[in-house]
Amino acid sequence: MAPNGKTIAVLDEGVGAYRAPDPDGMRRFVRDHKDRRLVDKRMTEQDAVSRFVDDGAYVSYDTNVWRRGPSSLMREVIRQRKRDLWLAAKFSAHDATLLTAGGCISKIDVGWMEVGRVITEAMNAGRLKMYEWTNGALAYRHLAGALGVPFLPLRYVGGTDVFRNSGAKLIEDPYTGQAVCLVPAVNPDVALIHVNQCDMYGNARIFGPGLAPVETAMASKRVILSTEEIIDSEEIRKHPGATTLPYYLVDAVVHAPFGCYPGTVPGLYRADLQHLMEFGVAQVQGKMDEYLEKWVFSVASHTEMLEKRVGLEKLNVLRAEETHTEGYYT
Amino acid sequence: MAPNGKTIAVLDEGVGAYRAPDPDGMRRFVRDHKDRRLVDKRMTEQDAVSRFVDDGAYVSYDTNVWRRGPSSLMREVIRQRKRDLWLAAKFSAHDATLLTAGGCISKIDVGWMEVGRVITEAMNAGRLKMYEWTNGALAYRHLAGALGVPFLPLRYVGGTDVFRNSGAKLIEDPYTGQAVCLVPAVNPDVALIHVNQCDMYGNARIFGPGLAPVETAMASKRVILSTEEIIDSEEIRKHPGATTLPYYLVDAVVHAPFGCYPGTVPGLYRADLQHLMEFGVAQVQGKMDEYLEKWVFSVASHTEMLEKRVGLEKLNVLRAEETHTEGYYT
Amino acid sequence: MTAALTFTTNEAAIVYTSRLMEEDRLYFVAIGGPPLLAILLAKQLRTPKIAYVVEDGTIAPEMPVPTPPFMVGAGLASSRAVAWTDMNTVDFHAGLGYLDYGVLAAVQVDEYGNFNSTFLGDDFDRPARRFGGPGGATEIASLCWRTILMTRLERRKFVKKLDFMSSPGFLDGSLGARERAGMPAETGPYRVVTERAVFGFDDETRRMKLLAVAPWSSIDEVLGEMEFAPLVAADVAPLDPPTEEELAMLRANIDPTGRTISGDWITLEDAGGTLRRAAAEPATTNA
Amino acid sequence: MTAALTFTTNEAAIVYTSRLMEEDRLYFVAIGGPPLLAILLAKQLRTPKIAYVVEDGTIAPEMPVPTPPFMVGAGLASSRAVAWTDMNTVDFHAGLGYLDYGVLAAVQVDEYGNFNSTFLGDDFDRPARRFGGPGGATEIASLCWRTILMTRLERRKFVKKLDFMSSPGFLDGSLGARERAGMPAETGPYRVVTERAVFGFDDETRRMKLLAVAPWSSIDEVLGEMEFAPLVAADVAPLDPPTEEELAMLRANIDPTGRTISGDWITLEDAGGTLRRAAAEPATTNA
Repeated sequence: MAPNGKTIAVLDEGVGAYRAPDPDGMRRFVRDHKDRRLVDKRMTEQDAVSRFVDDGAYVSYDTNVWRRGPSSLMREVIRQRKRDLWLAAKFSAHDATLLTAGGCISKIDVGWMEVGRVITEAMNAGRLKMYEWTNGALAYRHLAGALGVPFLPLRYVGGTDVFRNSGAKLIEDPYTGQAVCLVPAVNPDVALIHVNQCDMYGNARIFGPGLAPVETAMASKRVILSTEEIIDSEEIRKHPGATTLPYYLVDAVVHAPFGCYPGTVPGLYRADLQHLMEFGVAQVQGKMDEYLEKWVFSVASHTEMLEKRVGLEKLNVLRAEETHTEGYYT
Repeated sequence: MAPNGKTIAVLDEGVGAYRAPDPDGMRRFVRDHKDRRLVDKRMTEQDAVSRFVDDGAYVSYDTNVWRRGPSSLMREVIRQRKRDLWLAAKFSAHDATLLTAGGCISKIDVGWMEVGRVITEAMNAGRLKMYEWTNGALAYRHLAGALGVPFLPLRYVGGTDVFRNSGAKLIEDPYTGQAVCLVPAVNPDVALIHVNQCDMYGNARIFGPGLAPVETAMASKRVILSTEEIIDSEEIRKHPGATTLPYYLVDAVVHAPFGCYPGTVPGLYRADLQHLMEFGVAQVQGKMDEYLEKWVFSVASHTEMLEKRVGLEKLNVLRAEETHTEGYYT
Repeated sequence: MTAALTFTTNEAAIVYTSRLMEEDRLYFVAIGGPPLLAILLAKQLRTPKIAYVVEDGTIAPEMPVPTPPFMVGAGLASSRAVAWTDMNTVDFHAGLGYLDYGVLAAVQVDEYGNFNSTFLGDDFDRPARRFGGPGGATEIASLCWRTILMTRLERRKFVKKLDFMSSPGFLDGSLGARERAGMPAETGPYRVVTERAVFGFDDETRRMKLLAVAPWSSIDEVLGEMEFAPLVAADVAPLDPPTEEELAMLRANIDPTGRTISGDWITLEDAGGTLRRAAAEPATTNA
Repeated sequence: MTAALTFTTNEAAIVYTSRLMEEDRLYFVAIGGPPLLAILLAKQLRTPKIAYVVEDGTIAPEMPVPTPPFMVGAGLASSRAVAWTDMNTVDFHAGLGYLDYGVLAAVQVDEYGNFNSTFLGDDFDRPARRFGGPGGATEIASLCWRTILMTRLERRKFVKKLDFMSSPGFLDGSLGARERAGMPAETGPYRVVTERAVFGFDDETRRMKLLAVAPWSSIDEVLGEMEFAPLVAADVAPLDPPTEEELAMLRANIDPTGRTISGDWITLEDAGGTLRRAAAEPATTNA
């Protein structure tokens, strides 16, 4: 306590569960497990997921299965039957539904997600616990994790049921005397991020608006990149301003063309709407097991899925019909 | 006070003066004075400085007179004999010395600055008050201002004389129980930022590593851009990923080729080391008045200074000898 | 009697919302959905110079019309922006006061404009119906100067008590309630738009107030569709039905894939100069 | 007797510091100055695979040799980086524990490795001599795992009490003092390098400890140049003088514009197999 014995009033506190922030724990992990050397990090999706995604892990990803998301890595997580994951669903799509149908997740920090009967049924069966945040608050908690601080002040969520069911606090700001919220940092155990280009060391480029790829990579203990394209490291060094993520944040580089399929990587290929409809119908009809069998379990890899389930002809159409490349690749 | 009456202990507080954070005041200023329309903001340096730099203003800038800094705008501030400015010197060069010699500033939040007899004498004469921060802490206080929050937690400055003479506080983090510092946000009255390219609306591009141009522009009430080049707005919209600052943050666009002179804009022109030596000699010999008369007061504008004091031949040499453009313009 | 006009409840809300747009203002929307469509419609018909910022970090894009299918997954939706940033950055711009209006869709709303995007039921952990979650609505409704909500006028949607308050309106309606909860000053809900009525909020009590009603409906019908009793303006204005021009633009250019063809069909008949509603039919809803 | 070697005090400190570099580690330096030169020298001679991050946001650049003049204002200094970010971003990387070593220059240092870059005198507001300020030193010395300080061995520099503590060492030396002041755990000063002696810190007391002394100097001479009495290692190692190779590389490629030719000249003579220092002369200092 200060000589003057000053204190800051805690006006209110949420009662939700959350991963307790531990900036020094994050630092020790980085010191002991993250490689500062330029080493070749290319590996298969099988190796990356088995090495860096543990049961019970807190998993974050960027963006989502609709747009520039790590769909192939998510399917590998399902294929390896990972369990009890805690998912950060900051503007996710039906990613959360897939992982729930695969039995992989038991908790979700939700900003927004596409919801159907799979998630509703899992919640009612007690298999899935939801923690309500918002897209922005989750992106911001990742920023706090990326800054290496235990919390950040936030000027929203206060007064809502989101606050009440969260790990947020409402305090009296010692500078203005006004009420301000604090939200706890999150340092995911692993981040799955799909990028446009990277080199073998993990120096990565992302084109187009992001959600929070930089904060997510910085905040996470392990970072698995799937990439549409692996480029020469010389190219990275010729244009340092084009780099989104530096190599030392990254643990694995998985070469995954069409890695967001059935979603889009703007400028490269459009989304496969027929596939999205097939998924929607499967959920409505309660046939997610069949859907997963067809698209995940019956194929050994992303490449095999593309070859045997999508087919080169469809892939060519998806590329050909993504005619708008301005700002991304031109 | 919370039902549970919880509080957060304030373990220690600095005693330094600082601009009190006022996020709502910043918001009201933005609501009432910042234009959301796409309007032509091109104007002369004279108009920009006279309209947006008031005596007594808190002024921030990026980067500095050595590299990609707003040297021409600073000279105009001196030419217009602005007074009692409070300067944020986050990794500045001899910018602070110039403004002190010009009698423009009475306070400096210092991270680092080149120091000679001008500043030492001004301090000893009681004309200049120094507030000690660090480069990072100042950049971080600008980030706090850019986030629209009153403070941010920081894991350094605690325990030092920087802390003791600052507006920082040391509190017991309610999440980890560990000590953590808080530093107050700063929202400068005006930011002077030199950019590589922008359009008439203020959509701007900066090439190369920055200090904190984005945080500085977002945190500041007024933003004056000087730019090496004014480009077509269509070019901005063709490559949205290349934009550093969106138009609505910006109040003035001043076309200023060689705007950083005598410093460098990497990829365009090298620094004029002879000029830097001339400045150094002038300070050592106590001839800053002559220096300012020659380079600032005896010329009406940046353009006139370039023509009459530098000369086209020297300018051509500076451009020609900046042979390294990789990553900037190639 | 001749059928004058046919549209869906969703189309009506989009049209009415588009008419609220104020030229030269900056809008904040989530990725896709009726709010974005309302802004795009307004840019085409009335206020070409409004700009909008999207939750994903896209700043002031110029989406081509006809708009691309599957907007949330279309690179074209971000095209011709002045900047591509990220979610935190645009939230900070909102926090700094740059974003004038937020436009949002709500599942449930109460008399103080608080709303629910999370679930229906009495047990959060075992929802009768689970929705996508707050998404960006909470930050948008907290940080923009004014918030416009879009929903349908139904008793289960205009409720005395929300099943879950995902996002804030005026909270308990007391003076300074938002500031006491940590939100920026002088912000809050501005309008609530439905297919047959538009509401504002009373300056004194911050309670919802009925401002306008469609001619084919009535104040009584509107109040009958609400669990709570809103204030009623002294001069409730008539809400002109969507025009042929508005519907044509919406269907041909703003939503060519027909995602707004949901809710119920409303057919208006010309009954000797006054518009009267024909029997309602459920709409063919697309995925 | 023949002159064996001549170098400046500044060159000696750069050479000794370069020998401390650990291969494959990530270093954090301010923009320009002796610490950066020490790293560049090490990359050329011993540890080619160390990488460094610069305070201005430049990550792992590959500066060409001979290095460009006026490094702080040269685009080449940032060339062939893997990323160009900004000051906050690289500070965050340090805060996350990615940056192993910080290398810094200090004006004044005390027995716990706290240091001063701000001013000399007894009145902050009326400094006898004012320096540039903490710059990035405080964050680097707080957030990197280990800090290496460079300075000259003089009584006015190794003081009992700093005129101003710009940046933290072990503060008052008590166990956990840095953590109690809000700094990350398990961090702190590692080495202090001067032209004639290298110091470390005692694990128990966190007091400065003399580890190595130049053969042309002595423990007594070193202690005589310090206001406080450091601990002295049981086995004080000899500090091999700069080699011809090190000086040649430094002068020809790392600092071709001679910015390190400052401080005093030291000339060593070969006195029958042992190196002995000749009379010192002040160096020609360049701007």
